[in-house]
Amino acid sequence: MRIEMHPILGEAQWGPKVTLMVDGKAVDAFEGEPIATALLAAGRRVFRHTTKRDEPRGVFCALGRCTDCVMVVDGRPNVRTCVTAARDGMVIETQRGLGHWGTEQILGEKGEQGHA
Amino acid sequence: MHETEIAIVGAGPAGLAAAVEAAQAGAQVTLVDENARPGGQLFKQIHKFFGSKAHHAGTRGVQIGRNLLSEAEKAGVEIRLDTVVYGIYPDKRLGLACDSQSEDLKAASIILATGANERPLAFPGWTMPGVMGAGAIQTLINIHRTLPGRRVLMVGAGNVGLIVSYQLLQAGAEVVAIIDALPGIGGYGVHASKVRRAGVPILTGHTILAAKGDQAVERAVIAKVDSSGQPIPGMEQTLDVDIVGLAVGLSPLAELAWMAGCQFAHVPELGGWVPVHDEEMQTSLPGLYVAGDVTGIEEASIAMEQGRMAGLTAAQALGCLPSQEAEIKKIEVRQRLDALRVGSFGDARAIARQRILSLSVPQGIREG
Amino acid sequence: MNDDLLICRCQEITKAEIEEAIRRNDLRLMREVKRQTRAGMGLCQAKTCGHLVMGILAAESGQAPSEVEPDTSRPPVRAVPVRVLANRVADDDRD
Amino acid sequence: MESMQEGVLTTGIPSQAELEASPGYPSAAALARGPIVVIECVQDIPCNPCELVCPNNAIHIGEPITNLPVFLADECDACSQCIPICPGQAIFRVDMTYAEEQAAVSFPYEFLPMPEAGNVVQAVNRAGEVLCDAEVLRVQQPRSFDLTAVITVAVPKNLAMEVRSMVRLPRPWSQGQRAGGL
Repeated sequence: MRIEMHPILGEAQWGPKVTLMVDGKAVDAFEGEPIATALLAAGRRVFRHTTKRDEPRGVFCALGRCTDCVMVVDGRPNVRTCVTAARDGMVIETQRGLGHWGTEQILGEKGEQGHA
Repeated sequence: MHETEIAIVGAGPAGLAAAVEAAQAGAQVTLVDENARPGGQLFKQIHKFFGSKAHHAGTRGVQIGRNLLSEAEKAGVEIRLDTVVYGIYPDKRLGLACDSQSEDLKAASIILATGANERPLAFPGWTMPGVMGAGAIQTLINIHRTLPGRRVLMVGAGNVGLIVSYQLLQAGAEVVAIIDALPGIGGYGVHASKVRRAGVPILTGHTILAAKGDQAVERAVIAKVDSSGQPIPGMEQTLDVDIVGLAVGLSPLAELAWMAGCQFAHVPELGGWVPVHDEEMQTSLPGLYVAGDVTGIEEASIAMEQGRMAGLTAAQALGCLPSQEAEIKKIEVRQRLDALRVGSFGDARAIARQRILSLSVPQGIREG
Repeated sequence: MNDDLLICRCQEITKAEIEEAIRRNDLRLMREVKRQTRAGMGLCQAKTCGHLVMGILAAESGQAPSEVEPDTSRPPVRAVPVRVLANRVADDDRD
Repeated sequence: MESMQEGVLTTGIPSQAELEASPGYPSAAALARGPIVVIECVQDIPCNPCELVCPNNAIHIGEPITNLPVFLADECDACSQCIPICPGQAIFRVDMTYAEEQAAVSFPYEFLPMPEAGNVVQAVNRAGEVLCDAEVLRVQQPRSFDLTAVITVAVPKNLAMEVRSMVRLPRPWSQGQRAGGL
């Protein structure tokens, strides 16, 4: 849920609106915010399911350390969504276990997609 | 290979303060941080700081961070954000990764200001979405202005648990309860009083038994514990919450200091394993300094003073700062540090800090 | 804490598996626990479970916490893709 | 010694004994004279902004800065500048002479929505329990207070040393749906 007005931080100045495709559904986000917060704001808390127990996992540390929030982003798995900036048109998928590589990544057509 | 005189890892309160002092002393300083924004935890501290005027008391942490950042920029510090230091190598080389490239950074001196890590607490359901560190909550609400949920159980009544609970109320969430297994409240009484006035119960002598829910947290089961910390049967209660915050302590994030081969000491009062250092923040390895929570968990005000001390010492060791001038400044830093470690909250840490200093071999100021 | 409680979140290793490995093989070092059980080998490189495993190892092997050091710290301390490590900034074209 | 159950260390609320023992707490006589500041600072925390901000030098901490603030009631003109500067939000203002039946109590407040003068709010004690309805007399939010508002409410005199805050006003959107979907 977004904090529009805050007693100390004042009124929110969001970046430009962008759209993420998450498991085939459009999700609104603000450019530059972490992918994870856009998903949380959309009420989405499960980001992946683990390899052994197929357990749901989501944000735990929000600092890029615990790697529990990893999803498949633009065909690349294990992307930490809590420290990866949202960009318009990103294709994001719930990661199952170790995740699958999108074909574009293997063939390198998409080119370099660095992530923070 | 990029070269610099003083490389500082971590642009939190300690790293920024070290960069300011070192750059103002005339050293070439490169400050590296893995995040998109500098300031470390400082920019999440939207409350007013304690301490004295010299510690910027009465000013909000986020404002102190802005002041430090502009001082660093004015002093000509090269700040490299979104840059991960993935390794530290002999002859003072750091391995950097930024965007899609990696490179080495060679420095005459290195200051590690890599801060702390939140300690985990394992209980049934702790891996479910909705269970998260108090630091994670603070990042989401104060930096990204997004509430991860509406009804929060905070585990831990130290300063972090109390402050983040208060900030959750400011963000518009409800804090159903703060619990702590200890019989007393670990944080400052005034922080506890703020949340008590706001209607948040603090249940000491309580622990969390489980987080429950289908795919994410929907309930939490807590229980009163006996004097040995064991849950008392029949004293359980279930709380309707969608977030469980963990504020059960921090410990130094000292991977790079271990990798470099620093001598360590185990000091529970300061969060566990800490790199041994002398009063001027020099580790057991010449030219390698530490500052802030990586040296032992205290407060941001202390981290800034340690940063200043490390920055001054490193600049002095490189000949950028005449010893006489350096010594005068260091005495002021030492006084400000001592002032922060007096009193019932600071005594244990002051004693623990003395223990670390006693383990360090006096090196004096040797060429880095 | 019951036994199928997860301690290493990345590799999904339980408390029982860690305790049993320590007892069965008389383990005393963190790197031994890591190699026996894979606890700490996941994407986060023990940043989350390290403390818990050290506590279990100390308790199970009868050592004081001050005798149990973390496992050897090796690069990379953050998940860095190999292609980034390989994509070196050439010395001369550094701006 | 303070019984384990009461007191700031176990409940987060300073007990009456802790308050009266602290040098920041005004005497009954000082309270009766007119508007006065009440400092509820009972722990030796390293902190002294209240001493520095007071224009009348009515608060003395000195060295070390963990000394409890000593409040000199005779010097205090209840200007309230110390209320918003206190990092612990532990300073209040009480005016027992506000009216025949009522006292005026001022407290620091950092929540939204902010009430306005004339609103009737629910006044609470140190444990957040509602004691009475109270009319808001004044809301001070000058820039110098750095986003800590000082709210003054009218309460019955017998509650003047109990009321220390108010129930937060409902946020316009907070009646919305429950978050936490999948």
